[in-house]
This record gives sequence, structure tokens and C-alpha cells, in this order.
Amino acid sequence: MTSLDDSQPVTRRIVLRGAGSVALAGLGVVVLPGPTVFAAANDKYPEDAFKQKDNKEAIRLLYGRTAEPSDKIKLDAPEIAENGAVVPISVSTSLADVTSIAFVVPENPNVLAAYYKIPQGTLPNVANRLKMAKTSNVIVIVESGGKLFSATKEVKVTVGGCGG
Amino acid sequence: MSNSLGAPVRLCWVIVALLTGHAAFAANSEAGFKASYAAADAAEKQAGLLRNQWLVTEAALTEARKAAEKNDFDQAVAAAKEAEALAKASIYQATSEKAAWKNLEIR
Amino acid sequence: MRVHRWLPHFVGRAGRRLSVRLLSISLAALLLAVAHTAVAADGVDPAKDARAFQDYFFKKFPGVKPDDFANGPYALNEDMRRQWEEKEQFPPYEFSLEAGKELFAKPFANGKHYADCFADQGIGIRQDYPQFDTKSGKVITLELALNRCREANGEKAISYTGDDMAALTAYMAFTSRGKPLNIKIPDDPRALEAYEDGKRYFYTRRGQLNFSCATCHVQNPGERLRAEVLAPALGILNAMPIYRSEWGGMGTTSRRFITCNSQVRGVPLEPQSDEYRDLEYFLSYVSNGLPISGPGSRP
Amino acid sequence: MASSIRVRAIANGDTTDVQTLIQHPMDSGFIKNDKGEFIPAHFIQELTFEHNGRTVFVADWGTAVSKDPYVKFAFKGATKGDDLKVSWIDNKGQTDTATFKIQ
Repeated sequence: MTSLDDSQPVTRRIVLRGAGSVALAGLGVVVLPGPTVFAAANDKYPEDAFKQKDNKEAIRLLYGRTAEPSDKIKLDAPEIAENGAVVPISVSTSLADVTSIAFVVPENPNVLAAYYKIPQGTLPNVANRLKMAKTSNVIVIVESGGKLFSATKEVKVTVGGCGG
Repeated sequence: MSNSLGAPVRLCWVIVALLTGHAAFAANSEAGFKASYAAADAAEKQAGLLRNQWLVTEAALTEARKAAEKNDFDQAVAAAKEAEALAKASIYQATSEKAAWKNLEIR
Repeated sequence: MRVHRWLPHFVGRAGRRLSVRLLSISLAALLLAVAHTAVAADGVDPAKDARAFQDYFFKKFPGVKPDDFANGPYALNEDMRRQWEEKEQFPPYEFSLEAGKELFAKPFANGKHYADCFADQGIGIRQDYPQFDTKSGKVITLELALNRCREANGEKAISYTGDDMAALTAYMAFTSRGKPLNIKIPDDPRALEAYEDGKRYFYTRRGQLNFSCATCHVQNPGERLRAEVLAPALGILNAMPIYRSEWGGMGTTSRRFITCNSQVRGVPLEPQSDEYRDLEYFLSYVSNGLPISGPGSRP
Repeated sequence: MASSIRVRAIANGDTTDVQTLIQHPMDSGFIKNDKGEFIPAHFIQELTFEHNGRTVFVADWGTAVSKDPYVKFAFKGATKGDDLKVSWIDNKGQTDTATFKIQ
């Protein structure tokens, strides 16, 4: 993880996330130490972003900036989810220097679903399975060269995953 | 033909009569509840012998018992009457299906 | 009033539309039936039934390869098929399958194994179940055979709807994947009767919704009922047991039958009751020749 | 106890495809049990993949990741026979770690 920190420009996100942890500690929230692999301060689990109910706020807390749409991101998700409890969603992109990928589902109770850190040497392709409470856009945020890009697709959900 | 289609329709009028009729009467007693419940329970047992009980009938019977426990006999009798009507509909269904199932068969 | 009494009040818009359609279908069927009054009680001919049953589905879905019916709704809907194929890369029944393998290998207290109760040590035999037992004159399903095996070896029976039964049958199905279903009806009037009883159960309307198994799985496969794409009856048991996203876990054939009954608002029967065993016998027989695809994953 | 982690890591030339399935309830905290009480949130928060001591992928998850979660990614620089170490920690502090051979 340290090699990533050396090679990437320091973004505001690191500062913000540091501030987030301080705030949490101040509120008496115990941040689990976790195994040594999670040691680096800016690699902490973004707990505050994962609690957000508003997608713009979640993205702001995670990255400290807004994303612009990009046609270089391929977001693959079903038109109609066979069941909201298990919605297969994948993304790939031709954008260069990708450092992270995040999935946001604005209609879920907690809007941020997953945030993937992509070190150098790892391809900017991720597939996962998410819960969707109801019909919603799925927004994928790709951090590339310190900038944020997004792609959006609507997934219809008729049997909700009652979760997220 | 009129026979096959008429029966469920007639049954529904019976339900209407039972439900509306009840509303017009004065408050029901525990004895009235016991009689209605016994009739509903007997019909549901018969549906059971035909292996064709309905979940809604069971729910109405439970509702009747719960209302009776609270001494709400109006509600208890209404629920028991509904249970009886539903049980009778399920008996009708099972009986008519003894021959009617063949119509759906792929041959 | 009639509609109000016999049909769901809360199945959602799509569901209600389908229900209304089903109602008109059922009325039409009723009219048709009456027109032909007194259908002669014709002789039972399972082989002819199976041909007609399979032909019905092959004609209804001319683009679907026969073996693909063992993949249920995924054979019929492209968008769902893609979600399924993605899931099959690392299927959600993986953990159950491993648990089943362990359970199957674990000896009973008396030192014997499940394997000792089955032909070929229980490996690659799923396609032969259910069987008709000419001694007892009854249908023996795989789930029943597993519990009989336990009891014969001094162990308590396990739940027909629980995770252990699902895991055991998942493993046994997995070792039989691709083998064509091969259900036999021996020359015994009781076997024919069991088959016919199963057939009658399959086509009989029940529950407050007045649906038969066939209403959904013969007349309307590929249609959506609420969000679900209805599976074709042909090959439906070949995929058992299944991981259902709706259940968030595994389910046996017993669990599936019970769920079907409650979904039409009927009181389900006891698992492995004679009716369910006969139903499994009929439904398996008419899918003879289709490959075992279980364990499966379904929405 | 069998490991909660299943991994298929396959090297194709320079690129290794990794698929992972983890046995975990991923309770969101928004679902009620049969008694009508909310089932407390219980979900994996961080899942880490290491190859030769180098972190190659980190998944931070919230409550919206499906039960028995699945993730697929690919990275460069590994060869067949290398070890891939996978570990997770959930919001209750429970963890699991397992090491797999790249095939």
C-alpha cells in the first residue's frame, strides 16, 4: 500500500478521511485496529461515508470533490434485477491511472455500497453483487489520475433486497 | 354451464348476506360466537379431509379466537363467519376440481 | 365480488394483471370443459403423457434446446440468463455443496455411512429418484431415502426443509450432473396410481388464488408474476435443490412444494406426504431424459 | 472449521484473475426477524488481497453488499504457484485469513 501512496498525488481525500477518523474518535466511536495490513492512516475504512443517506454527501466525504460523467467507463448491470438481494454489477474502464472505484446506490438506506482501492498493477475492472432496496440508479465513481469520473445505469427492482 | 359458473357467484352472495346481515343485528354473545366458530371449524376440518385448506381460512379462525379472548364477540362472530365462508369455498373448489383438473392436462 | 374473493388483493399491479388473465383463461377452460362434458376416464399412459408434456414445451419455446429446460427460467429470458451466468462463475450454493460433501462422508454413530444405503455408494444416482418401491407400494424420493437411511442406522431424521437436507441432496445432485433423469414406473397398478395421483395434484387448482401448479408452470412459464419469471414445469426438479436469492439460502424439493402451496394461499401439506411424493414422481417422470442440473440457483 | 473464504485465482500470462466468495451474513441492520426485531448490522468492512507482501486489492464494504459476498478483480505481476493471502474484518471485529495458490 505504501508504494501506492508514494506514486500517487496526495489528494484532499486523504486529509478528509484523516479528519473523519479524528471526529469519530472524538465521538467515542472505537475504530478497530484491524490487522497490520490496514495500518496506513489513509487506508482506514471510510466509516462516515458508508453511513451517508445522500449520494452527493457520500461522494464528498469519500473524495472531497464531484465526479463528471465519462463514456470511458463501462457499467454492466441488469435492466431488471432478478432479485434485489443479489444484483450482479460490474465495471471496467479505459481510463488511465485508476486508484479507486466506488459503487453508489442512491435509493438504498445507506447509499455507498462498496469502495475498492486499486493499487498500481491492478486492473480497473471489478465485478460484485449488491443489494438494492428498490428501483434505483447505480452510480459508479472511478478515480483516475486524481480526477473523478462517473457512469450511471438504472436497475429496476421489483423484489427488494430489503437491505443496503 | 350455468351450473359451473353460477356456484361460486352464488357462494359470494351468501358471503355478502352473512356479512351484511350480521352488521344489522345487535351485539353478539359468547354463545353466538361459539356456534359460529364451531360451524367454521367443522367446515375447515372437512376441507382438511379434502387436503385443501386455505391459509386465509386459518387466519380468519385465529382472528376469531383472538377477538373472543378480548370479549369482542361482534368481531369474533364476523371473523368466524368469514372463516366458514372461506372454508366452504375451499370445499367447493376441491369438490369441483375432482373432475375439472382434467381440463388443464396436457395430452 | 367473485374476483374479490378468489383473487389476491395485494399481489401488486403486474401480478394482478396476470391474475386477471389467468382468471379469464380458467373461465375459458371451464367453458371448454363443459362443452365437452363427460370426458371419459381414459387409461393412464405415462409414456404418452411424457411425450405430450415435452412436446408442449418444445413447441411453446421453439428456440430453447431441450436440455436447457433444466435451467428453468434462465432458458427463457436473456437478461436473467446473463445474471445467472455471472453468478454461476462462483455460485451461491458453493458452501452448501461443500457442507453436503462433508455430511455425506461423515459416518453415523454405528460406523456406517449414507453411501451404504444407496446403489453405487450414492454417487451419480440422483437421476434415478424418485423410485417406486414395490414392497411398500409407495414412492421413495431421494430426501425420504436419506432419512430412511439415517433411521435404519439409529440416527434421528433431519428436517426435509432444512439446510442439512439441502446440502446432502446438493452434493448427490452434483455428482449426477448431466445424467438424464431416468424415472421408472414398474409394472404395478399401485405405481400407475401413484403417478396418476401426482398428475392430478399437479393440475388441480387449490388455495384462495385458485391456481394449480400448471397455471403458473405450464400455462405461463416465462411470464412475470411480480418480479419472478415463472419456471417451466419441464425440468423444474432437475435443478433441485436450489439456492434462492429470495430465501437467501438453499431449499429442497420439499421446501419448494410447500412454498408453491402457500404462495397460492393454500395450507401446505406435510413434507414428504403421499401427495408431494406422488407429485414429485409425476413431475420427474415427464421430465425423463433431461439432464440433472442441480444444485441450481434461482431468483 | 472450514474457512469462510473461497478463492479462484488463475494466472493467464501476466494477468491473474481472482474470484472470491465469502460466507458471511452481511446483515444490513434494516431487516427484521420473525419477532419483528431488527437484526443488528453485521457485515464485512474490509477485505484485503496480498501477493508477495504487496497489497493488490482492497474492498471496503458497506451494508449493501449481498449475503455471501462475491468480488472479482484482476492484477498483474503474479505467476502460477504464487501465494495470494486474503483476509477480512467485519464490523464486530471478527476476522478470517486464508492463503491460496495461484493456478
